[in-house]
Amino acid sequence: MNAELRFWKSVDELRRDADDGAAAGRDCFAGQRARTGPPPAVSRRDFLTLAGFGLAAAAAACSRGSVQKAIPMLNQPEQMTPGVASYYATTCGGCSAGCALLVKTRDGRPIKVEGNAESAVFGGGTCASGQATVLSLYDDARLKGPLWRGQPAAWAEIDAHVSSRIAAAAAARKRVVLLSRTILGPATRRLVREWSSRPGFEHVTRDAISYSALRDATRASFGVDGIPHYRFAGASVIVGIEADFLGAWLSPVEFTREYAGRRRPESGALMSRHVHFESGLSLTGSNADLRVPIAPSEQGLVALALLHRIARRHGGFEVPEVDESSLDAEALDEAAEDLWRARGESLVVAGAHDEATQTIVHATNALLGNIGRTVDLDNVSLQKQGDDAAFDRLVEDMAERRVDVLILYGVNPAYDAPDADRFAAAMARVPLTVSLADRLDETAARADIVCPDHHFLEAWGDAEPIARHCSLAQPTIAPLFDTRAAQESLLAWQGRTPDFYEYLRAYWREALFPAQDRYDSFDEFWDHSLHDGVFARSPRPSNEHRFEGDCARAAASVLRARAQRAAAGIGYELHLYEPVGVRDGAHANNPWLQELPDPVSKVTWGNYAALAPALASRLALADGDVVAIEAGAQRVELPVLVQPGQSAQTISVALGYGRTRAGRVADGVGANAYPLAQSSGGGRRYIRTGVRLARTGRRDPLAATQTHHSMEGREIVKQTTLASFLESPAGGADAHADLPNLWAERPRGEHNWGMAIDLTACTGCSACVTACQAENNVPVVGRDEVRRGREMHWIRLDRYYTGSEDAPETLVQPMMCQHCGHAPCEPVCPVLATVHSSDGLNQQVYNRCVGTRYCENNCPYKVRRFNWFEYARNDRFDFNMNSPLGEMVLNPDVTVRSRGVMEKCSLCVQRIQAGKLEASREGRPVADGDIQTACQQVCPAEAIVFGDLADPSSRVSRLSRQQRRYRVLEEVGTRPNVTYLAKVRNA
Amino acid sequence: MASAYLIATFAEPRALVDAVAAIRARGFKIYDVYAPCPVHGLDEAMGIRRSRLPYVTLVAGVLACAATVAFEFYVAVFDWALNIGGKPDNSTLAFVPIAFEMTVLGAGLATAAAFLLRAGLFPGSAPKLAGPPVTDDTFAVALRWRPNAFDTGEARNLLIENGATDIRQMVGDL
Amino acid sequence: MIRFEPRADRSLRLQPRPPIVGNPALGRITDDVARPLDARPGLGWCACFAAAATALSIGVACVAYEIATGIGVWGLNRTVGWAFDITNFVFWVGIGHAGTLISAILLLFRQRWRTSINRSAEAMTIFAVVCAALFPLIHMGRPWLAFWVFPYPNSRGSLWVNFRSPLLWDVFAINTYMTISLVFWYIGMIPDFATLRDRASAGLRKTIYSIASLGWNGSHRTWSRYETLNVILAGLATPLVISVHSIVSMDFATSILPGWHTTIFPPYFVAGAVYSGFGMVTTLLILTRSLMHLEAYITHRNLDAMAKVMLLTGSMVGLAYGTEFYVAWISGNMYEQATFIGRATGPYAWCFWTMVACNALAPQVLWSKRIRASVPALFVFSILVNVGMWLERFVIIVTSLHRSYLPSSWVMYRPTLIEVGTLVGSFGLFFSCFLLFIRLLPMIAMWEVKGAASHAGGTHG
Amino acid sequence: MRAIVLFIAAAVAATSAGLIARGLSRVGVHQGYAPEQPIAFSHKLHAGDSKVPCLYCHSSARTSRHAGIPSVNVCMNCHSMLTKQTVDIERLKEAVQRRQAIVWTKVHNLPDFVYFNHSQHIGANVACRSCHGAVETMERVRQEAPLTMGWCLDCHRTRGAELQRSRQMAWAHADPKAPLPGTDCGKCHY
Repeated sequence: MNAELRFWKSVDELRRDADDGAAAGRDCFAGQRARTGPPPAVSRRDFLTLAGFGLAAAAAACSRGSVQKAIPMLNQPEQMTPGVASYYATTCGGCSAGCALLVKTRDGRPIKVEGNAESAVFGGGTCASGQATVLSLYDDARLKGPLWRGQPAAWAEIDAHVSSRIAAAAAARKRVVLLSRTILGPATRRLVREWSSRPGFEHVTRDAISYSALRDATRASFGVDGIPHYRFAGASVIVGIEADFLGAWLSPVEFTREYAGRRRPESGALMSRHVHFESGLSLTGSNADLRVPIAPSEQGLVALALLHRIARRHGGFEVPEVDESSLDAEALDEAAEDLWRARGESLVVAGAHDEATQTIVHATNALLGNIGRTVDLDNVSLQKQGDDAAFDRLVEDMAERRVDVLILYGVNPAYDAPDADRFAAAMARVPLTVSLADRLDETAARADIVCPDHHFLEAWGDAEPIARHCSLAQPTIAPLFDTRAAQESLLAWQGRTPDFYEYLRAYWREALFPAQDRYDSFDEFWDHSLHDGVFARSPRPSNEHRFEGDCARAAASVLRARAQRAAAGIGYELHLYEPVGVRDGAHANNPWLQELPDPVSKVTWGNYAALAPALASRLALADGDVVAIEAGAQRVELPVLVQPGQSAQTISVALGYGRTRAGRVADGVGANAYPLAQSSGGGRRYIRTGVRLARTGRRDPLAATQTHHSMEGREIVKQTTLASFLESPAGGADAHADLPNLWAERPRGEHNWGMAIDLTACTGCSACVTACQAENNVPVVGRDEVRRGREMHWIRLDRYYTGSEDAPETLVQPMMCQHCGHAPCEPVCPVLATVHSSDGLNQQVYNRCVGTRYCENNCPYKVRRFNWFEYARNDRFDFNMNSPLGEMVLNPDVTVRSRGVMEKCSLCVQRIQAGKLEASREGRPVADGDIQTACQQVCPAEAIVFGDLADPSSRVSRLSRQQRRYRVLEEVGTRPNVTYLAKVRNA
Repeated sequence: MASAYLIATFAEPRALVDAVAAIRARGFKIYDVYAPCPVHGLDEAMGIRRSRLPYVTLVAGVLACAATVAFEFYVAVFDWALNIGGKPDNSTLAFVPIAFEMTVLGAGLATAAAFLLRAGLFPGSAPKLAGPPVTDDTFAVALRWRPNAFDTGEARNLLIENGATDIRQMVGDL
Repeated sequence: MIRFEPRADRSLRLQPRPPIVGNPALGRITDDVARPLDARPGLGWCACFAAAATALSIGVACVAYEIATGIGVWGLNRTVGWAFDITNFVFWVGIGHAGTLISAILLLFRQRWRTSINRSAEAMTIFAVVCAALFPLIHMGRPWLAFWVFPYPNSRGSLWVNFRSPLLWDVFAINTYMTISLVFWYIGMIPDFATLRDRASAGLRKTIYSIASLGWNGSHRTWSRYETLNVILAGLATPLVISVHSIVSMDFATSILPGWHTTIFPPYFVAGAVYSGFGMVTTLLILTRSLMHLEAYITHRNLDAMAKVMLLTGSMVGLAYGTEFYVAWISGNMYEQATFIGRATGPYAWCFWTMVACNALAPQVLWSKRIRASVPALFVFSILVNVGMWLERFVIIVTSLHRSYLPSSWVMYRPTLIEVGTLVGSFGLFFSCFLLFIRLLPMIAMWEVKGAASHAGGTHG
Repeated sequence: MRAIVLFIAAAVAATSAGLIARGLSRVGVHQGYAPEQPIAFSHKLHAGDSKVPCLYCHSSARTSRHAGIPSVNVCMNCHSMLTKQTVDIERLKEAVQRRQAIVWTKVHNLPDFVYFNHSQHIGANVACRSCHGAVETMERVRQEAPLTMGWCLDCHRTRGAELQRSRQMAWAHADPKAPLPGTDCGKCHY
């Protein structure tokens, strides 16, 4: 191994390294992956000697192992010191939320992304997918350069060809269409506007998962073009209708942050109340104080029933009576009552892809006086500008040969359009199709020319996810491959200088620089914006928005749909949703996300058909039985998951799986459910009625990280209601007065690191799992190994159901090494591979471990993870650690564990050591908050707090003195350093 | 130098014992008795003192035990007192099992070694046989003859009276 | 005063000289025991050995594959860190115990019926301990670093080993047990080697036997020390054998796992060990006596005595099972209770009930003299004992592990073929060793049998 | 006679055992390793005779875990001005022209499971020579220290104690009997 780093002296060298596979990898990045044992050769040699080969062998053993080389840079850039991390502010391209990021780079390689605390909207948190984007940068499936009819080609000739074809088309008054995903960057938006302003040029926007119903409803109701910016921070009562706003809906990080901010029991009456109506058990639903399962077809009905109640209280607003026989009237009354009591600081959100329903919800919010307070229509969200109607027209025109040139930017309709085949067929009828995709995906594979775009970490750019909240994106690494920013391609084909950096600066100079008065020179402004990453202009003051939507018509259409549903009669309902991990499927080839357990079902690697327990037992189906879901002409085969809380007649299926051309990780994982969606009335509907279910007789066991769902009456997650908490805050906490110590306390060191986790704040979003994986080089083990119960995650989210199967309460508990003061794992290790540090850490010394697994057996929390195989550079585990490119993401400060050793949460000891080092360099004590663990830093809900328990004034000490505090399995006498704060429900 | 022996063989252990007793009663010195198996009562008849092996066992055991305990304390308390599950450095009870095992091991090996040394049993050492069958089915008494030691004739008669099946003289060393 | 003159005995030779007559009873013993060693192996033996060797090679293959690829080829997971490996370990250690018990404890109690079987019992002990010692080694994630468990001086700045770890106790216990048993066994064979040496005609065998017999010449002075030594070794082996299985049981007893954390484990394990050990001895002896035609030595008396021991220890084991449940119930510890309810009703209940049937109920039939007298019945029973005792260890280890404190980590464990193959291999190793032993070494302690015979009343031994 | 044979046998066994042990204790220890370098750079000349401070070339040792090998531009800082020419300097300049990095052979190799941070030690005023020996006297750099864990710990126990004391005076609220943070496994192994 090469312990010294090698630095590429130029981008070209780096490109070459990245290209010519393993060899380059070994030189270039081996230093990044320390091993726990001596390199195999050496260890085998030592072993033989020690196995008694006597003098000769012993002598041989004294000869040297492999000679190690060190290659310094030819010219070392000023700002870069080998081995020292630097951070760059940029904007996340993971989804359309456009969170502001800080990217940690080591020796020129981005290795970790964090939230950018500068951003008032997103804060320091991120989501799981955001964390994983850094791995997508090192995805082997990415194109290494432009392709022309599948063959590598030079940019110049491609540009020449495309420009000429475009010119020709323009001359011939033919149509040149740019089909793109929602464009978040204002600069790019202007670029595209310039592009499509010319005659014959068009721009059609389309999102993998449509939100146009919400847009249309907003336009119709308030005359505002955009998606309302929901402000959960202002909402003390939240009613959700099938909107997974903590999981995947619009801007989960922002919403989680604001939502959790109102879930602090200590604030008493200020703690928000959350009622949720949904069919499948979503992350958001699992957090609701009151969750009501409904059939997907009832979304509109629920909205209408709510509006009806609100309107009755409000008066002067006519809403037709509805037949509520199928609904839970009591829950509706309760929700309405709460909403009404919290007029002006309540919020109703609906995920329905149905304009009528959204209109009704808008009306409800309007009646409640939430407009301008929790529903911001003046600084709207600019995400999800997709226009389904326009897209349908486009496909029509393509089929009719009315489109001459089609440029695809950030879209993959051949995979995620409900009628993908139709699109593919139409695509074949377009004379020239150019894709800007970063890989040869389902659509790009059908394109004549592929001009790969940069990964967002390689590119310049900006974003304005919410009106007037701008952020910049800057390259954190020189492009790994011969790719080109999409914007530059567009510029080139307009015959302009392909330099997006200059374009971006120009835009900011003209559009944003004048909008501020802090800096008087643009360069100053630019540098500061670049440094901070965000530039937020003061939001527009909220002005009057009258609701002028047509509620009656909406109600009518809801009732019509209801009638149709009733007419359809038998058959199940289907509910398609965007999962938390791979989201709309764009991230599917990311092993971290594939292995991320679904926050609720805990299933990894693929989607499934979620059935209600009652239904499953009626059909005699169990987890893993493969069923065929037939909707219209479409048929999809999926394994069954028996999901408590699932609405009785509904099947929930996640989108985003079943990729066929995403890369070796994602291809063939799960089944593609997009075809099951229907496009009706110019909009996508992700629900279906009259769905048939057929058993196939096959079995496909799910890869779930948790297979037992009851707490068995054990006090593992403590829970109470707000009312009872407020009257006796201590609750049961004092029951666990400190247990007597069998032995004299050992002298303690300078620190005593510990953690406090607020179970009320934690939503279970699982971002911490991915963050930990990225920070600590946790390997991906794949579907089979997860099935065998061998996932390696250092932190997991235990999820328990309590109450009835049909409407369970869900409890979530982040569980990682508790760093017990009296750790049961330590005395049993024969070789002292796990011992206690002077500052309260339970240390695992990989290179001393011989792998008896006794510690794992004796750990009551079962948080220890064993390296059953060599997970790095092993073709059995063909994930990121098996490719020189994927290895670039590894954290050089953390050992890559070799086969046969135990590992577990170290409380990010590398961060602790770094923090202590920095403090001592500056000759000061470590201050509270200096050191953050990866899981703490990523948590958008700020549920995890790490710190020094030896310092009574530290935040963690204060929290672990709180009345909600308790320690898991305290009665076993392990004396954990991790404290939990009991879950409080506002019920 | 080679010396001469008078060897009487017996088929019956009891006869052997009687003969040995009788001969010693007459003041003859028994050089040794050879048997395919331990013969009870012969110790008394020959007047062999109790073996001192048990003392070896005791001493070795005590030493081994002491050494082990000392080492365990040195390692766990003095050399590097690590915090292992918050347990005290001197977890005496935990040291007992190994101390015990080492005691047994030390005592056992020492005793066996002492026996082999004392009995002069080494790999490759040639056996001095009073006659092949003594390891199979016969018992033998050996009297060593030195000038003026005793009257051979008398010894012969005595042995024959006591049921010796055969009497030979042998020159060599046993 | 008479001078000794050689002429005198020349005159002796004139008299008719009676031939040297030994004790026919003792001679027969020698012949009976030594005959098989000279004879060519019988068909039965060859068949058995072929089978054993095959099993052994399967095991070798499995272990090689496992060490080359990783423990992952076993069915273990994040929750169940031990299963077949440690089950086999405890099982084999247990088997070993009967040998020591027969050779040492019964020697101390002067049980003469043991003389004909103690040699093979000791051999069995050693082979069993070899099999046992194999598993802690191969169950390690990095077996090539196994030597780290020994406290040897190193360059790591006084980083020794953890004397608090029961696994380390195991290391010392097993090694001591192995060594002492070997010494005891070898010392016991020295006189018999001498006998064989003196029977053998010049040649390789004679040389081997003469080296092995260390120049033994049957001197009674040596015999008398020899007996003292045997008593001492027996006296050491007796507490040793008890300590060994107590320590093995402490691997579990000192943990905090419900179902493991129990103070009755040491006695319970020792009883179980003796029970299983005697089961295995019975199996082997019944096989050998028919294979090597030693019915005259391995008599019904032996079998009957062993059956009685099994009846006793089996009942003790049964009592322990009961006690465990009672303690779990009275402890009021919900985790403990859950574990034991899980054992009796959970997914592995069938293992549990088979175990109860084989270990607690089956021995009760031994109250009947007729069954004790029937060799086939005893053979079947002894097999049951082995099965039951293996399952006991499996139940203790796996049912306690797979559902412990946090239900979120509850999982199932399923063995892989590799694990099964390794188990088969350990049996192969054991039987190969044993079959070689009965071919190459005196499997009955001739000197002891002779001693017993001559003592019991001369020729009619 | 027999005794003598035994004695000799025992002696032979003992010595060979001792030799084997000695051999084994050397496994993986490369004290005294002094490999050939692509350019015969003389530390004696630079650090010794012309007294260039270590940290001038190995500047990142001050701020980074790696002392780092100076990039060629650092060499050229002086050599562009110096007129003296040797074969090696030629090769150096050639490398610069050919824009091709120089492949040095590492002398001090720690196993990859050990985290060592130069800046941390510089910060604690550990002199370079205390680990690297008198480099300024070496024509070709040689590994002076054994670089074994025991060797590290010796210093961590003594120097660590001093540091600890001084720091405690400053602010720490640690028990004086507390173990030294410097001897925690997690100090270097993670």
